[in-house]
Amino acid sequence: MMTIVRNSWIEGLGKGDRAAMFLFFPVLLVLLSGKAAFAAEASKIDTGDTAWLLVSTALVMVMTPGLAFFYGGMARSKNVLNTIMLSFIILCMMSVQWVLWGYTLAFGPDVGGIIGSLSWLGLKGVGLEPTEGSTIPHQLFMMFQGMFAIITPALITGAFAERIKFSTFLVFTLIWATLVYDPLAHWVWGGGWLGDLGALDFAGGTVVHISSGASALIAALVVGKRKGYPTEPIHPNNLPLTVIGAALLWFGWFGFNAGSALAANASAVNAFVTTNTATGTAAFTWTMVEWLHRGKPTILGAATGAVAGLVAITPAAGFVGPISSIFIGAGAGLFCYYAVVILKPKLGYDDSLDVFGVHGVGGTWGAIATGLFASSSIPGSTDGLFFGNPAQLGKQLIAVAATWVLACVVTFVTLKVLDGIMGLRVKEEEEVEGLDLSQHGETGYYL
Amino acid sequence: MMTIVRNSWIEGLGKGDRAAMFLFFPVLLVLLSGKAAFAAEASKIDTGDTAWLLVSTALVMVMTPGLAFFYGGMARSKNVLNTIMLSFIILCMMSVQWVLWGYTLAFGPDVGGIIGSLSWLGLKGVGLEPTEGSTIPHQLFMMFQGMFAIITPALITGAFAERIKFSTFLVFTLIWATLVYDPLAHWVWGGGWLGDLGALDFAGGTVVHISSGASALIAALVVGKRKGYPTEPIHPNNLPLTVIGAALLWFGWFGFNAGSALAANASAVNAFVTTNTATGTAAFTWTMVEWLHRGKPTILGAATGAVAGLVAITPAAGFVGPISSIFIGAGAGLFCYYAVVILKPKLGYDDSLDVFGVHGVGGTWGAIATGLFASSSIPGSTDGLFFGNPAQLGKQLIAVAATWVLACVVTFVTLKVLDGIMGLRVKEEEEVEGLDLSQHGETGYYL
Amino acid sequence: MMTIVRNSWIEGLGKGDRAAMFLFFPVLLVLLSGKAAFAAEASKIDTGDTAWLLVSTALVMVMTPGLAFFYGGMARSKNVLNTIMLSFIILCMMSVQWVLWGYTLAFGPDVGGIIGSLSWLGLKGVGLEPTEGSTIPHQLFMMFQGMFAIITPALITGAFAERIKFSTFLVFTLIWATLVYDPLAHWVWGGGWLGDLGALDFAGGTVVHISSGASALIAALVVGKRKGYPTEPIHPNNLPLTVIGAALLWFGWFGFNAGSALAANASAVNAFVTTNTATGTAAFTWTMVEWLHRGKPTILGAATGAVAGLVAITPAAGFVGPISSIFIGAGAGLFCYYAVVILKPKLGYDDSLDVFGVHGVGGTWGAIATGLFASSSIPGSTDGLFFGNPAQLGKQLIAVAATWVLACVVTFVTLKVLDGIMGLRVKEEEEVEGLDLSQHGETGYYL
Amino acid sequence: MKMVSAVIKHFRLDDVRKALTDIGVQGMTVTEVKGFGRQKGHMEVYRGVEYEVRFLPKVKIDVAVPEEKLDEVLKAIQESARTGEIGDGKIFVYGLEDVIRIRTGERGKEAI
Amino acid sequence: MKMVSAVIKHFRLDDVRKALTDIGVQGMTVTEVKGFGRQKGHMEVYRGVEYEVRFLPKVKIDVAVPEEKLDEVLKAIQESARTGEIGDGKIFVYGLEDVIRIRTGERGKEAI
Amino acid sequence: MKMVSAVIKHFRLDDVRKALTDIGVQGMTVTEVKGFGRQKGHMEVYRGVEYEVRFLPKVKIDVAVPEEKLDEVLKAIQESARTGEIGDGKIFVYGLEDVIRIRTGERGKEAI
Ligand SMILES: Nc1ncnc2c1ncn2[C@@H]1O[C@H](COP(=O)(O)OP(=O)(O)O)[C@@H](O)[C@H]1O
Ligand SMILES: Nc1ncnc2c1ncn2[C@@H]1O[C@H](COP(=O)(O)OP(=O)(O)O)[C@@H](O)[C@H]1O
Ligand SMILES: Nc1ncnc2c1ncn2[C@@H]1O[C@H](COP(=O)(O)OP(=O)(O)O)[C@@H](O)[C@H]1O
Repeated sequence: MMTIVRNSWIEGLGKGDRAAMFLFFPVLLVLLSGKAAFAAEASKIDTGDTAWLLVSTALVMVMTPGLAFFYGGMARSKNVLNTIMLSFIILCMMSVQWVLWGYTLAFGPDVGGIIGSLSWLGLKGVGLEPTEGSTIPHQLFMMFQGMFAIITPALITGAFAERIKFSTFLVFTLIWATLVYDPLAHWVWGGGWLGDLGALDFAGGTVVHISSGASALIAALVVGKRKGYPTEPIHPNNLPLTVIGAALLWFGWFGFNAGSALAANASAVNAFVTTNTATGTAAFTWTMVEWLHRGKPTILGAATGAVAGLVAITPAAGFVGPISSIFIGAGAGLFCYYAVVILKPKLGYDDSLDVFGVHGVGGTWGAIATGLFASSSIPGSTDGLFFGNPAQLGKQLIAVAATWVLACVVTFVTLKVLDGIMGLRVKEEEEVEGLDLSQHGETGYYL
Repeated sequence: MMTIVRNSWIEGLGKGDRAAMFLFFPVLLVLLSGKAAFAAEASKIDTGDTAWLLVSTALVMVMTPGLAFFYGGMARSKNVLNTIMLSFIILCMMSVQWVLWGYTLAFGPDVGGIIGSLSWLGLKGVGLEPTEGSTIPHQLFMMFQGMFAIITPALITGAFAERIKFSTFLVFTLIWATLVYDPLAHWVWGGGWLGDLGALDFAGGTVVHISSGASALIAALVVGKRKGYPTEPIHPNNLPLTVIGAALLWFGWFGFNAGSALAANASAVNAFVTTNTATGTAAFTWTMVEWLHRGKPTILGAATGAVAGLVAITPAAGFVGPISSIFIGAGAGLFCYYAVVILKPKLGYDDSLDVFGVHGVGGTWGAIATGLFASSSIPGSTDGLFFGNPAQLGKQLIAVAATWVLACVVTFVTLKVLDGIMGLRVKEEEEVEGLDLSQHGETGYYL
Repeated sequence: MMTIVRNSWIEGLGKGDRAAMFLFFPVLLVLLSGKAAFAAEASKIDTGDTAWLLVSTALVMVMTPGLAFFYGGMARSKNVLNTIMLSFIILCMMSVQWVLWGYTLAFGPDVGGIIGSLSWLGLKGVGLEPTEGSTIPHQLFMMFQGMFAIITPALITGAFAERIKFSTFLVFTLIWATLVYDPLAHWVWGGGWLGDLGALDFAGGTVVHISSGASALIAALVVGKRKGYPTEPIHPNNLPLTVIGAALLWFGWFGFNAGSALAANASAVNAFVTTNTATGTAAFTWTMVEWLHRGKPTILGAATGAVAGLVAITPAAGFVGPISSIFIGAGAGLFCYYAVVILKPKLGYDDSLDVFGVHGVGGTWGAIATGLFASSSIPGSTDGLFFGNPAQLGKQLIAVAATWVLACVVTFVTLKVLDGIMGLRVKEEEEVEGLDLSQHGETGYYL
Repeated sequence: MKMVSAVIKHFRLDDVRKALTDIGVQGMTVTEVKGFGRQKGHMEVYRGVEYEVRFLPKVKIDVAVPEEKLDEVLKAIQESARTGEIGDGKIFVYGLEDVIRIRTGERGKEAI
Repeated sequence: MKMVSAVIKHFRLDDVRKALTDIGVQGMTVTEVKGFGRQKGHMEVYRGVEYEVRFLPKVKIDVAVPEEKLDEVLKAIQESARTGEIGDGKIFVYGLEDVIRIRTGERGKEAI
Repeated sequence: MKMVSAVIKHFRLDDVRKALTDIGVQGMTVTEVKGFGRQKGHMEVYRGVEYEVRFLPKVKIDVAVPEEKLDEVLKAIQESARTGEIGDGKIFVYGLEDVIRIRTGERGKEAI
């Protein structure tokens, strides 16, 4: 239903790209009438849990600019602003999408295990009192989840950076968020079939990382290579900026993972410890492997390895112990290094900033590793294969497969349709000139 | 009284600028005798609320460097350090002023609804136990408020950046903080007449944004245009740095607005949600308007729009619902865009980094919008015009007007006096050479 | 015992530097068998305290990248990445060391007041329930302390930046962390003799700052001067990056100091207030002194002064009042300025980024000042000299002396041994070319 | 043909460009350079260490001109770049043996 | 000996370098420059203020060549730098009176 | 008059400047350039992709000198810039037809 409505919109706007982005403004008018219901009394709120979730939400928010800098520093100088902008505008746009219709699709009352109903459209009925069994205001849960919905499409932007047409990208993101992210979040966390099945995903290995990593692979293939790739040298323009981004990601990820306990409790602490340990291990592993394999340890390698570790521990953070997290981190360093450094050149696609290699591969490894290392000795966890429960691994594999299929199919169809209607890439001379000037009329540095 | 003392000081120091800054050191001597009273027992502290306020205070602190980078990236390369320094030194200097005399003027026992008494000079009597009705230590409230007192004068620096004389700027800031900020904070939050009147200002629309925005306009007019403005092109030197600043501002603003609930409660959550929603909307609106109006969506536009949204939602954050915050954000995007892009060139003043256009206009819109959209369905709020209470709009207008008058008058007089005594601007050749070298003997980049 | 094992390892690896870093991987195998014990129930956790410590831990984590940027911006362009990498790789490596053996050495069951036993190797027995008398999970305390163990060796890197051989540096760091940091943390906080003695160190003046500052002095002397120092001009490559680092340090230090209360209580608030006040004062003092002494106030001075203030207030934060913190901050500004600007050129060693001048001198001053200004009117504190208890000063001096001796001796011996085995410095042509290229094969900027 | 190469102060660039286009010059090439000369440098202070920076940022404009336009161009540059203070810079004139427009292959005067 | 100095578009640099090394040129020196010419600049917009940026980033290649190689070099550059659009750039040829290799002190042709 | 243009290694700049001022040279202009020559470049590795960076950072010094000082200047540069390793750089000498000091309008030798 929603797709049809949207497509007719796009057809009408095809010629005037500038206007294409006003897609969701009319929805506002509909919502003006139905005013949101707020409960004045905030019963059963735990201030400590609420404090932690408020902070966690802010921490996850800062990951999106962090990602913008991580990616931006790796682009060429002429594309630094555009690369940053792709994430930044998603932060802005998705902040509104989530409030208007994203949250209800993902977490609204379940419809057949597949999607949330529209009854919480515009946060109608999403109040300030905690929901049943929770110790934090419902809107805080909504906002915390909103930050996940923001960063996930931003992750994909690394795949088509340095060549995507800005207007098309905005439309793609809205569609992707609505047709991939929102249902997937529902399947896993919103009362949908994957959660019911018992697949474990503590903080978004499938929902966030596999979904974005798989979509990135498809996007890289459909959008095509950057002009000059891989013959022209493509130097990162500002590696200190990339490290700033990696640092903000690491910092914010404590909110992402430990915040996913939804309380300031033992589970949060466990997630915090495993997150830091896996990340350190992965970054160190990547650096050492690189040193052995290529002769030099690089800071881009360390930063990339850290992100790979963060990704891989995400689904497992609250389900495995610290020593297990060392193995998960080491695996992330190894597998993602292999994917980025050895596999990508062999296969020849141009995933500009290695979203597939890091998030697709790291997320898949993490989801599987959760099925291996999960231990019921951690509060709120069950056992995985290594602790005697092979069934869990099966559930994890189903979740992985379902995510891959949904993400790949919808991304492929959406991009193909948009290619026909709006075009996916900037013109060749715009790509040569750089997207900062051609898309935004700005120049990154006048130093 | 204090003004007279200060002026005679300044006369004596007029020739020796270096010494001019030691203004408040003597005060220390006075304070050494009266040792602050600390209560050993911390009764009725709520650890969750305290945790949240500790974090919020840190978050508001990081906004001032955030602002430094936001502004610094927009300056020309030769002025990048000076522009950053203006905010950074305020962070240092005001951290001391607030402890010594700022807090008691703003929040000390009320004197006639106008100012706080001096009885809490040097934090005498400001202890570690919560005050009546509060769940956090009194000193924590003091520190949280202190961060507001720090960022407010820093906001103004955008108006006279790239030409202000450093020594004069320091003196101006101390006077402004004491004669504008401290009384104003008292009027609204410290037991003064505007609070009594019932004017709503959740987190500082009047106290912080109108006061700085109005003063910025006056300062831009009194200090005069930069050499070459508007004929010479003035390119931002480092837009990624500006986005880093915007990201830190957005991040820190969660502490600013949601921390203003002074507890980890429903009101904080409401403020958090409206802050993020209004900001996303404003940034997105600005970008789209720019796209339609000028042909290209810019990242500087997105970042500026985000700040405009943050400003506008500040007074309203805990009083309006999420859907209302979309309208407030959209208004901020529109009105501030208009002020910065259309009004400023028409009127011809040189507000270097658009403090008036963003904080003056955005703050005024936010204060009025609070009177429109406030809804008693939010805990701790009352109704505004759209919810049947037109009187609230009147109170908001009185607060706006009072703030404008106080800020403009004191800023004008102070700058005129300082111009006579110390001079406001660097010499023309220093301006041409750049303030980094002429004022600080440093160069921003050797890349 | 551990040293011998390590040295034999190093001999075997001396020729193949790449492999030298795998030092601690074998330990993993040992640990795989003994699985960590986790308690499912989390009794007596206070959610507010836990929330605050979770946040504090994240804040301390972000200080290490902050330090990387603070240092990185001061290096020359050709060494910017290497300088950042030194801190970043420590963050990665020490995240693992701490979990494996660092924590048990520092905080494991006391052995003779000197060191922790190995019974908590690999976090065995370090669970998710609070320990006796604590309100936060044991693992959270472990992680919070881990962040201190990470940043401390990172501080030292400023002393030998721009010339250290990367492989040797990694080995040195592991040894230093194990033989200096871990015992010292035990002495002061882990149940060791300095804590028993009653020496006060709220958040690490001795453990963190004196230890790193003293070691830095030794390292600067042993490693020797950079080629061209002090005749060739050495310009910071990116001062805005340095200020980004200083801002993150200031921000994160709230977790460092106020988090050291281990609860969201009055002591945390006191530490927060004194931290901010001392820092502002120190930065302002440094800038003013510089202005008087050299004719211009610099932003590098303000940033350095801020760090000096943060260092000096660290041991005192929870033991002194706000007015005392002004004196401590002013002292930090003065003494560190003197050490960096006047003493260093006189003595002629090349402590590249002034670790000794800032952390050694500032930390020593702070530890002594704690003995002067501590006041029992602050919850959890005792009196210092100025409040009638001269004995406290004596204890502080013992702690200072012990720290200096341990740090200097072990650092000296370690560096000398490593010099013989692996070599401390890069080759001269590598130093000329820059460490980014020679050690990492990367270039910082392509702007 | 001659190549006129002028090292000037940064903030005069726009005026010089205008002066040149006013007399019909259609192209020029600009390079960021550092100049060392009679004009004294400035001091930079980093943590108390002072460096004299003797190389000052300047900008170099290269303009290829046909012989007959040389004097007019020299005059235009001199007048527009001049502030009367030390460090205004210098103009160097070289012989230019050939010019080729890459796009068209034109050579000599027409290619300028 | 001649000095050939070509101002070209950035993204042609690699091709030009290859073309030159293919015909045996062993050295060259490259400078980042900004060019002003017939090629129109672009607009930049900052908070609604539009600037026309007329100076476009170009790259200058300087190659010292012995007389006898001049034509070959000119041809190689022209062909490899050409896109056929305005702004492809120009080649300037100067007389070169001497060349010295610093390392060895060789002079003239051998030093190239 | 001659224009002496030397491409040298970065870290020799200070020594060359001193050598030149020692023999009475009062001005020079310095440009950051990238050199390609016999000196081999270095490898850069980004996420496992290796690039050979053949253009090495060098610095170019331009000094206008009166004929009679030419040899002295060449010698000073050669000696101070030399490390004896490949990549030490080259000195190019051009004829300089005129020099003008912008501030005073002086021309020729006096303007140097
Ligand atoms: N002999 C020279 N060779 C090359 N460039 C020179 C020479 N002398 C001066 N310059 C350039 O001219 C600039 C201005 O020279 P300077 O002596 O400072 O002032 P003025 O030209 O007004 O006497 C210098 O910064 C330098 O770039
Ligand atoms: N008279 C000139 N002197 C020096 N450089 C010039 C001159 N004319 C053009 N150039 C350089 O050549 C470049 C290309 O010139 P342009 O007129 O844009 O295109 P085309 O060479 O294709 O006609 C310019 O950007 C500028 O750098
Ligand atoms: N034919 C040339 N034309 C222009 N510049 C050259 C030429 N040959 C060399 N250079 C410059 O001289 C530098 C040093 O040359 P190179 O061959 O590496 O070493 P050497 O001069 O010691 O033989 C190069 O980096 C380049 O900048």
